[in-house]
Amino acid sequence: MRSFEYITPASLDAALEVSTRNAPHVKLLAGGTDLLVELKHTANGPKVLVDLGRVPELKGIEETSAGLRIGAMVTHTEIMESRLIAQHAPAMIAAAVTIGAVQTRNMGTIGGNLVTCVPSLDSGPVLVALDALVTVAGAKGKRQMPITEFFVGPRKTALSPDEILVDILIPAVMLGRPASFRKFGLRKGQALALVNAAASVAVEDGRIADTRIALGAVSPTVIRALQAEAIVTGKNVGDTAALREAAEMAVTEARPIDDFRASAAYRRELIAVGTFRVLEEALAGATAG
Amino acid sequence: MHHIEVTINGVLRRAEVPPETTLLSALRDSWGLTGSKLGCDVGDCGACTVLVDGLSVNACLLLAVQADGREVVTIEGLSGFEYLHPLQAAFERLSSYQCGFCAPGMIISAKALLDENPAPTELEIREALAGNLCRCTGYTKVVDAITEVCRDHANAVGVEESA
Amino acid sequence: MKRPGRGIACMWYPIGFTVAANPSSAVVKVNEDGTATLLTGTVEVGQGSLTVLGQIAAQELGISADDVHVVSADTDTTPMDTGAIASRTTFVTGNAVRLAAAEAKSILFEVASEMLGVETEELEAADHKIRSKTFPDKQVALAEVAVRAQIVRGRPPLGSASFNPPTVAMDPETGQGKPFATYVYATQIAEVEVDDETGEVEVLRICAAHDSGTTINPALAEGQIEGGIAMGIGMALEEEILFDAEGGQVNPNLTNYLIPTSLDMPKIEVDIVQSYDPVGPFGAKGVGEPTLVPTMPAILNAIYDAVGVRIADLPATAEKILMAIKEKERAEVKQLGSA
Amino acid sequence: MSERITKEKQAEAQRLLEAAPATHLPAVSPRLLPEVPALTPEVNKQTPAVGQRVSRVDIRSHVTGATRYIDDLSFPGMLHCRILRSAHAHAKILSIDVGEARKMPGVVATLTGDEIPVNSFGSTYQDQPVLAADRVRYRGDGIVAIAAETEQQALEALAAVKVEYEPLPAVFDPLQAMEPDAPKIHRNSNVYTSKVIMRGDVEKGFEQSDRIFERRYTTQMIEHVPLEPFASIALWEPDGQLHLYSSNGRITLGRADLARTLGLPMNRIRLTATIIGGNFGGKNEIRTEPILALLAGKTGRPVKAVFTREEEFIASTTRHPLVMDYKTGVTSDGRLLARSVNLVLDGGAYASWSETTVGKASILAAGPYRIPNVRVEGHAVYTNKTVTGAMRGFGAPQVAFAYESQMDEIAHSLGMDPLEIRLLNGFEEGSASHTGQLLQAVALKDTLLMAAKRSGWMEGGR
Repeated sequence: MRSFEYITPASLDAALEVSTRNAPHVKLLAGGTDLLVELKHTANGPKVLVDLGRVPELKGIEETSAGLRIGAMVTHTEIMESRLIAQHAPAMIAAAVTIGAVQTRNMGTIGGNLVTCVPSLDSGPVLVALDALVTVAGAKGKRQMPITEFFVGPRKTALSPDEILVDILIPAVMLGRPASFRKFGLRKGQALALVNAAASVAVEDGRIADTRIALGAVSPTVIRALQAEAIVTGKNVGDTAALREAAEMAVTEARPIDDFRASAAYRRELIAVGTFRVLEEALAGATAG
Repeated sequence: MHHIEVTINGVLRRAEVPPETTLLSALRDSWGLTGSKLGCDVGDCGACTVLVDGLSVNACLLLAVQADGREVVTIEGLSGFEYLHPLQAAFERLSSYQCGFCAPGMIISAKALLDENPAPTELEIREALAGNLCRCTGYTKVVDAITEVCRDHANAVGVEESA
Repeated sequence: MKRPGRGIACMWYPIGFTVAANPSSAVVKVNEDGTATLLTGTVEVGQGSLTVLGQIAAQELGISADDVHVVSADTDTTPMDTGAIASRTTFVTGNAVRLAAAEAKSILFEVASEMLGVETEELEAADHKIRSKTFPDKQVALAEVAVRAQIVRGRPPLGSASFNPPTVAMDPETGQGKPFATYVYATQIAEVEVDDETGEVEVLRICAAHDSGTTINPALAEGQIEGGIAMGIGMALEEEILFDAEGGQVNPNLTNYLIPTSLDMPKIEVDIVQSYDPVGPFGAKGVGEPTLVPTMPAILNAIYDAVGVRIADLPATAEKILMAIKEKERAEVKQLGSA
Repeated sequence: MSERITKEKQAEAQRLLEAAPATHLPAVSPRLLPEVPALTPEVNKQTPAVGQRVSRVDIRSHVTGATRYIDDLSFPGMLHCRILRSAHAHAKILSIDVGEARKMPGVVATLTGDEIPVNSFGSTYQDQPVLAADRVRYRGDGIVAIAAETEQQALEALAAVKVEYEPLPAVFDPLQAMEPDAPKIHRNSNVYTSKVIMRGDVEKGFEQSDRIFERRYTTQMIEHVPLEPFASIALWEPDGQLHLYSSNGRITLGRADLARTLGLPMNRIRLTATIIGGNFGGKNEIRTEPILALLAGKTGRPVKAVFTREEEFIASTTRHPLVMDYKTGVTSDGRLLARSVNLVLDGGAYASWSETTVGKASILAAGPYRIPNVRVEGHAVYTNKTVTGAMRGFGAPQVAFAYESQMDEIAHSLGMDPLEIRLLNGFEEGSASHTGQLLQAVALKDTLLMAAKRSGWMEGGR
């Protein structure tokens, strides 16, 4: 690894100040599980590395009137062990346990995962299915946006160079909403996603009143399968044919690619299977509750 | 250069390191603790697994400066001249390892598991070891030994409670 | 839907190099206290060779494994060995060790013969003693003999020996000949579950029965078999070095070249079948390489049993399996249509 | 000092113990401590020694992290070496300029192929350069080695090396490489080693057969993935002896190769391997040793090189991919009458252990079955890919995949149980192998029956 200056700000303001001052030759260090790998393999590393590990504003999980707030520096392990998340958004745990291995989850953070913004990011689909909002802070203050707007493209987010991701909010209306997550990888342990799928449903009187379907690793960024959602919404809970139809529709909404891990054709098969299974599972959660 | 102070296996250690030094390099090169191994340098193999404030991490993906002021446990901290950690004793009884290169990281991962959960299921054991690759053993005798330790522990706790 | 299947595969595998000489040599020194030191030029690579070679020396001298210290892997201090290759260490180096220990033992027998008044042919070494085969009460501690050999008789009990497996050259036109001294045999049976909508395979159980001649150390033999099966599962289902159009590797790292993790390994049940090889040390053959040989076909045959497709191109990735299932379904539909 | 550490450790253990709830398993629980440390289990002390489940002699050092692998060794003044590898799969090297690299911070010495006394090695044919000097044949060929104060400095200096190439046509597919007009990698033909096994008359056997089964099987390139990357350290002892510490699984032949490449008498070379962190065939040849010896000689300092995980993939050997054409004739009651096998092994850019692999694959290809008529032909072919060499099984895993897949197909097709067809045709004590060897200690059917019994095969018909 090439050398750099290492700075450990103790507050969000200090972190913003130091990163603004050193932009664009600055990198923010969260969990480091992706960044350190990148720094080891690049010939032109950053001049300044800002470790966010001691910034209190980026930590913690808490319930507020607006919903469930998850600090950007919360690790995947903390998500898995959080009672609040288990109670209000357990699908996030289903996604977190599939990330890397114990060591990765102990170090890696949800904010880091989102900012890296690879198409296969495992935290993304469930957050999209739960209408999550993200807060970013910059020199000009804070702004909040839907997570779908935060994802711009492969390894590209809506963050400007002098901004920091502060937290993620699951809106109060989505708390406790039945949701599910599936990941298809090439191996059970430490799997990278070929396809990720998440769904959430609201069921009223045996009818599906609201649906979210989110897919990862099938397009430049995590997407919502809006037309598939439209097929499901309004149908009866037991309407398996509608789920099959939605699954086929989701395939047409995605733009999977061929790469060395899998062909686009195989990914399309997985999108259909994954969409069907997450819908089935979310509905099972809705009716069981 | 950064001055860092890290409590390693209960002993406060100091070093002057450039910021890009990983914790793994500091352990091996600055402090002579070569038990933690470099197998891939990118967090895939787990041969460098150590505990930082009780959590298992890949020491190749943590900067030494990040460990400043924290407590680190490495494989060298588990045993002494006169004692072995029960996990080590069980691995020894079953000859759980072959080439041995994955053993230090694997043992730390196993310890991290049992510290949290003294009665894991087999799936939980396998899940806890999924970040530690081994090419020799198929993990079979590793999982068997951990299972034995848990059984012995349960027996010991049971004896104590009934006493 | 997850569909169960099971498959069987067996194999044969030779011990040692193909015809070419692949000798090993060894030196065994019996110390004055009845312990021994073994010098071998082989290298421990994880397979457990040092432990097994120590056991062979101990067996020949009638002492225990802990009584033998093994020195290895140094061209200056250890004798010639062809090395850790071709599943040859137990068979070839083991024979050299046994012969070297026998030579040291013959010195001890000469001395013990005088001490006990028993002919050397009548003596055996067992349980840390040298004793009469016919009248076991006539015995003397091995340590006592070792001291006497060195201090009174001036003949330190030391042995050195070499071994090369017997082979016969192969006819260049027909390949007829005896390329190897011996072979081992094995069978594995795999049980799998295949998800017929995704092609994903879960290996649930592997039963492995392996012949290695006399097993010197069952625990280490099991370890080799378990590890070989892991490598076989990787080869069957997921491992592959991929190249781009310019001949560069696409996945030269453990992120994208996937070997089985603890979560990918099934329950493994090992049986060691005993046989006796007339040439091997104490009847032993070897165990290292053959362990993974039947794993791939056992799994692939189980996949066929589960979903009725044959993948003839390794690795059998979920994608290949699913595409084969789809192909088969299309063919079946077509057949129905034409019928 | 050691006493202090021990006390500190004990205090730490005590602290952890007190802090822990009753069910918590602390770092060192006195409750679970063996009363007498179990240095080695009792079994190690028993006679007879053979057949005992003796604990490994190295297991104590493995579980305490005390085992010293090569990368755990260091010596005063030690330098670190990194190697520049080819940017092309096949090219002439027109020029190598290390001038700028030598001026880079921390660089102490460089080495190129033309400085190596005998710049070739290989277990059967010495067709592989230690460092490529005039031609590269795959993307893993080393070209320049740099010794610097730190590994990072050596790495950065590699970027300053200028190599001019003239790209040559490359071939990556072994079947294409066998075509007469394929680019030639070493000699007039890319087929560099072949083997034939013939017994009986296969054509006649096929004529007599009720059913013929034919299929092509292919296998992939596999990496050994030892957890320990290949590592070596070279240093010159004060008495003038070259001492190499290396994770090399065959020290006797390693020393011979070193003596040959360096032009040194064998007694002036000492090769020490300590314990190797996994081999599986991938550490059976010299790799960086002669390079480090020469750099250590140039600088008068010990020099270490540890493969990165990437180098372990691209610059060590791998398992041969095979293309296998199987044709088998059987009677309608399942007896094998004839089998012909054609094997093509992708040898990669250099011969390495291909001859052995072709030989073993061919000898074993017809499977452990009594077949009166057999013909096997095997060829190893150069391609501009990663070198394939020794790996656990030497061709046997590939052919077993083919012959056992085909046996299964035959059984299903004839309506036989897959176990039954193997018992019907399998080798027995005294059977003649396909090379005419009378086999002894044949335990094939014992293993079939044992595995069947263990798995409940007979009861498990679905």
